Amino acid sequence: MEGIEGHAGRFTVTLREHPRFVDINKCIACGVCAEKCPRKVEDAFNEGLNKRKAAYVQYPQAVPLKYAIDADHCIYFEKGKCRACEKFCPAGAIDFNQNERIFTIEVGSVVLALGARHLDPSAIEEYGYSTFPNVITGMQMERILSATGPYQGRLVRPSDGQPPKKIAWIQCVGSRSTGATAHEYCSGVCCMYAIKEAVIAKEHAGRDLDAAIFFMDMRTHGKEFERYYRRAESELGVRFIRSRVHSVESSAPGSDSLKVRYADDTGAEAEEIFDLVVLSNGLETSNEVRELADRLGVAVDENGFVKTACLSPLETSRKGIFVCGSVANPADIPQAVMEASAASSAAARLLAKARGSQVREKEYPAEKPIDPAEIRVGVFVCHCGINISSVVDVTEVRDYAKTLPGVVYSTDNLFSCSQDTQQTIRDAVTEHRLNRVVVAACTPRTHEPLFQETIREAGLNPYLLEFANIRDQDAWVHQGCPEEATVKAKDLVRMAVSKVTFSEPVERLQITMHKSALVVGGGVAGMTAALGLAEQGFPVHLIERNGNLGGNARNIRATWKGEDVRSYVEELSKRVIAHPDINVLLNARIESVSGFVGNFLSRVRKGGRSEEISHGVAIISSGGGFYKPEEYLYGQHERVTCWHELEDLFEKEPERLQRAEAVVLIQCVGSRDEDRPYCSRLCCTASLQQAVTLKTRKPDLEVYVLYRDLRSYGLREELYRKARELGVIFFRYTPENKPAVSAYEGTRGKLNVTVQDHVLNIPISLDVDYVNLFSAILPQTDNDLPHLFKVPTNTDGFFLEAHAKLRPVDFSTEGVFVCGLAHYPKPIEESIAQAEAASSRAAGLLARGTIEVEPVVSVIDQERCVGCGFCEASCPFGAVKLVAVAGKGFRAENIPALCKGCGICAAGCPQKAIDIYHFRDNQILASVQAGGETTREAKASSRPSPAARVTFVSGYLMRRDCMYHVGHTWIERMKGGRLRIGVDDFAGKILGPVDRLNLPPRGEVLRQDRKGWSFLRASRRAPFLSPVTGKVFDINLDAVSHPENVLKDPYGDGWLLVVEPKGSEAELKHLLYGEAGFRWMEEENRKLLELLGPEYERLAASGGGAVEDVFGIRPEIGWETLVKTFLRTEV
Amino acid sequence: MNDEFQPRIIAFLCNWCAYAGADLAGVSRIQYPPTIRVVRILCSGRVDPLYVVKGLQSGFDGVLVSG
Amino acid sequence: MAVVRYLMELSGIGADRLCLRWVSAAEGARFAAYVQEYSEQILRLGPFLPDDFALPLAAMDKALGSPRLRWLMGMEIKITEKGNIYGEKLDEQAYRQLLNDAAREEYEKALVLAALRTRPGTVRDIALETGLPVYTVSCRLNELERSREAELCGYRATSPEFRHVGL
Amino acid sequence: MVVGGGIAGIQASLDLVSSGYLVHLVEKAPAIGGLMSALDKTFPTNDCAM
Repeated sequence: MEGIEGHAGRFTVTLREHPRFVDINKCIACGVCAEKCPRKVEDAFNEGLNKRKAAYVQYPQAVPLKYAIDADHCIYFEKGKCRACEKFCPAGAIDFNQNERIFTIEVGSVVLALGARHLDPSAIEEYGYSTFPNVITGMQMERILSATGPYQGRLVRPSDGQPPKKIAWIQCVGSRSTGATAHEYCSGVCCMYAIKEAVIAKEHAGRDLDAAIFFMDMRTHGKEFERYYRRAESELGVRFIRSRVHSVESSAPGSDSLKVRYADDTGAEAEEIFDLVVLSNGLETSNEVRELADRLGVAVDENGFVKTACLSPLETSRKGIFVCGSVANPADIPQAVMEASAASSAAARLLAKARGSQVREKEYPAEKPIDPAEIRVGVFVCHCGINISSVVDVTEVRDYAKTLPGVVYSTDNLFSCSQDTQQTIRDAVTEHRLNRVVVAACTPRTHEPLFQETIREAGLNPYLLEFANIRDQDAWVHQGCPEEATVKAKDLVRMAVSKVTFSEPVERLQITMHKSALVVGGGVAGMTAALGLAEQGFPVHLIERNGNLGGNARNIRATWKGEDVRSYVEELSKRVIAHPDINVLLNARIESVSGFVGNFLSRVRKGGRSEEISHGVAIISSGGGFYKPEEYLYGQHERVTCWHELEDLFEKEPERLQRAEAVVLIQCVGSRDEDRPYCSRLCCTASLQQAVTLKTRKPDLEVYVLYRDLRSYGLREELYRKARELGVIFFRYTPENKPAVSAYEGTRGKLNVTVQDHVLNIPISLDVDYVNLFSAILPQTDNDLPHLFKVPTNTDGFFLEAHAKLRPVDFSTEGVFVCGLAHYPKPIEESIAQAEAASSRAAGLLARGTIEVEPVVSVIDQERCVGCGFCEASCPFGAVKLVAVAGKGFRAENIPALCKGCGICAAGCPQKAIDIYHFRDNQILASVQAGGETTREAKASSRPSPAARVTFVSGYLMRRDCMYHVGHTWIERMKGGRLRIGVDDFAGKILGPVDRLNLPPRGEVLRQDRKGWSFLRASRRAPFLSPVTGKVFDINLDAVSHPENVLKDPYGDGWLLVVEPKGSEAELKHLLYGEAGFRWMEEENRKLLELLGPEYERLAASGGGAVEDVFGIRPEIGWETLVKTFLRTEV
Repeated sequence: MNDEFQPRIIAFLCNWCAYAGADLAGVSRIQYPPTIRVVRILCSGRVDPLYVVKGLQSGFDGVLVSG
Repeated sequence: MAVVRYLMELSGIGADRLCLRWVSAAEGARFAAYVQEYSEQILRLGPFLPDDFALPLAAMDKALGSPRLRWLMGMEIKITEKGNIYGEKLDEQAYRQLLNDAAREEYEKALVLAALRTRPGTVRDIALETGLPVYTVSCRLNELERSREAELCGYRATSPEFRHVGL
Repeated sequence: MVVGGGIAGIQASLDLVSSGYLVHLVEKAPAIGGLMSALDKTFPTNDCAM
């Protein structure tokens, strides 16, 4: 950007376009030019960790993915020969006679998003960045950890390629210090990226990696940051050492590891050896940015950041030019995204009249009809860098997918969600005529819309897609067992394929937008959002609970830059009330909200009567309150105040300030503890501001600040320096021993505060006139907005946005947005920026005439429906109604727009007449069936086959799963607790063939160990003992007519009785089971051989079979003895 | 692979609550046994009693319904 | 789900094969803990062999699909809160009992029918096959006869034999 | 016109387009993405920055 002329609304900008020497339309990014190029250059993208060629692309997933030639290092430009790339380029895309182009463009407004650059730490010699290879910057560590980095994501040291065991992070490198190239401000992001890198490094290298972070104040002030910090410290064992590192040297001559020397809390000298040292270098603006700002006439502050006012954080000194991101103040990604949306709202307001004049609608190719019979599934398995492939064997899953029915194409990609892979997917769909797609990658909740859009651009209906979540719910959570994770991945892919075969094309629903907005909460955030939308031409209804506008901002005097807030709030309220398109409703509360994005209907009660408001979008800015502390005598002593109460007191009675000699300000009251484990973020800045104003108004007043971590992040560090210069004294306390406040006499006199000094390590007692507490900021919980709008809140009670980074002001429910304290505690300038962002996101929806709604809704088969109305009763969204149908009485009918697709009606419908698009019964059942397939086969094959249940003991057939009674009967458990009884092989063999069985009649009651029934062989009788007590339920009539079965098949057809046991369970204990039964049988066999005499013993010993009919062969033994010894009964 | 019994559980997870919770467990790398096979549904109310029977018939050892 | 749990208990499958847990989107750790705990519980329970419970599962499938149960389940709100035209209402406990009884009857009917599907049998055979008491089997059988799902097909000695209609 | 193609520039352009304006995005490097594209993961959700 060379220069700019004109005024807001009509600028002409002159641009210089550097030549790329590659024709974008021809280049297919095949990489041959880079391969063939002889010249190696330091790769700035990888922070100089490796080399790239003069012909290069920044990174494999760059957007646009087109190569470029680096003119400063290309041999052709230096010596005029080579042109190797031109020879080998298959697409003929190299074009050396491209030259610089300078041209002008007419624009209405400009947004500067130039970002910031990482500070070069080589100027700080004590850290030895330029001398030691293993001292690297935060960005270099980032590249080492990245899968597209120089080492493909393997965590190794640059010097010798060995994995480090101990890594140190040194904070505030080039920030918060007055060194030569350093800056006084705090860069605001290094603490967080250091902790993240330590956590991710531990994940790469395993939990035993020793990660230590050397810091002064741990500034984790953002939403969920404090929890991340606590978890890194307590759960993952990252060491946090509060110290100031003064030098890094080589640990021993010639060794690659480094000795870090630092002074710890107590001031003692300490040192420690590390394999790798990471310098968390801060952010700064480059000189190019300063020159560009001059050319544009945009003012810059002393640190080189574009100067912005707190109360108009997006406007620069020149009207019509807006700013966002790190070029205005060092910001992390959520802050940058919020400010970007805000800047687009500010820019859009300027062009409201020209909306839509130069925009064309995106068309999609006609949808190819698919023939349901022919299933052609394409499976795309993702590595997600190393997130998946480090645990799941992706190639194995890909090859497995090929074997699944219906799958005609299966491949794997490094990053499926990257721009280039989207193109390969589109090509694959057309080339292989795919009509179904399965993506095995991350969670569908975030990436399904992306892939649906891709296949829609390839002419496929977006609902012919199914996701298998093998990252968040497989690779990431089963890192300890890779094989099991791979098996699970295969199962999930199989389930997805079986479900997608039943998918069918579903048409998107178009709904007209109601072009008006509802803003809930009239604080500064609410008013800013309302104005943001109204000035873009959309009518707004502003609902405020109290009687006046302004909210919490009314009791703030000034921003940290000293701008007067009170007058700003006054002026803002006037502008809101005066604006024709804003309908302000004071003392109003919301009673009910119904409808959906584009067609909300809210009932608002105001002064006794309630009115209905229909609106397209809603912005929640319900603000927050502060925690009324119980500790430190608050509420019991007149001089213990909270937040602004001290300033109000001094304003009302100035002489109190004159008389006061000392004041104490205590931080983190009720914040960062068990019940509120979050940082309220603005108390540090507010307390420093209060300390500075008190000191300037009364220089001899003693001001003490008691803090845990002083988090004056970003450019606010200046306040901390000013406070120290004015003589404010800071004490750091730890949650373990908090300061104690006690009153001398009564509730009006002086107070005493004792606190443990962190340097001297002794308790200090301070006599003070006032104690001011900075307590936690709480969300507004006495309204039931979460239920009304059906939007979630996080565990601390603040609203849970759709995504912390990518959609920080949206909710996952479409059409509802959040800004201000309701999202998370934040200073007023960030609330204003977030309100603008919310209005921009809302305007994005309102600008469109119609909106497409998820067509995953119920479908009702009116033939089967009988009009019972259960669905209407059970539907939480009122999305199904009973309507009169000619000739059929009442039938159910759904209202697609209201339907959320939850399916409660489908599950409850007695006639199974309702189904849900994309989640049909047959789809879900198929998925369940596929899920169990492998285990189902395994179980079927592993069922003990009947043969396995039988075994031979001393030649006699026995059943493993039966119990045995000493009277040689077997008992088998049957369903319903009944018992089947028969005679075992041994008894059959000793008695020989039997002529008649006389069994007890049905209903007879048998007693355990009493005679139950008997066998007859010719005239001899062999009575049997009943193994259990019970009533005879059934008799084997076939066996009675064919007694020979008993000998032939004692356990099968030869069963005798079925008994309903009447005895206690303990009775079964007397029976023999498993091994005990086998040993008993061997014993019985030994007794039999004794009876038979010596020659049989020899025969048996040689393993001969059991004798068939013992009595038949050796009648002399005697029927009675056989019956008595073995059946234990008297003849 | 060890032949000792690997339980297989079919899990019906509601997209807005349990499925999101499972993703959060993934994002925070909280490890749990690889026994569940997840079927994503839009609401736990969608689980028809027949799904539970189908799950047991399809070879799973347990059915988890989480909303 | 309560009915399913009741039937699982009744059929011997055991209610702890079904587990209901409530997790919010912010409770990742809790979800992992539940999976851990339930996996261990299933590990202790051992594998579930569907073939051993083929009959009860088929019976549950049919029972849960029966119009009687689906209507009863659907009318919960109507019975317990709205009441019929006379304003009579059942309290939760009474409704639960009514539902369980109906579920048991439907389950037993389905079990008998499933047993008959393999081969015709006398009341005693069916009792043997299904493990149900004889009296229950005969009650269900005549209900099945009234709904023309089972019919008399002959006599074996003195006891009547029944057949699944249409097989 | 949006000057600078980092995450902020991209988001601003997207929002402006969805509000119905033609956007010229000016970026000095051959590809957009800025610093964020070089990051491996982002706190606090550990999502991949890509």
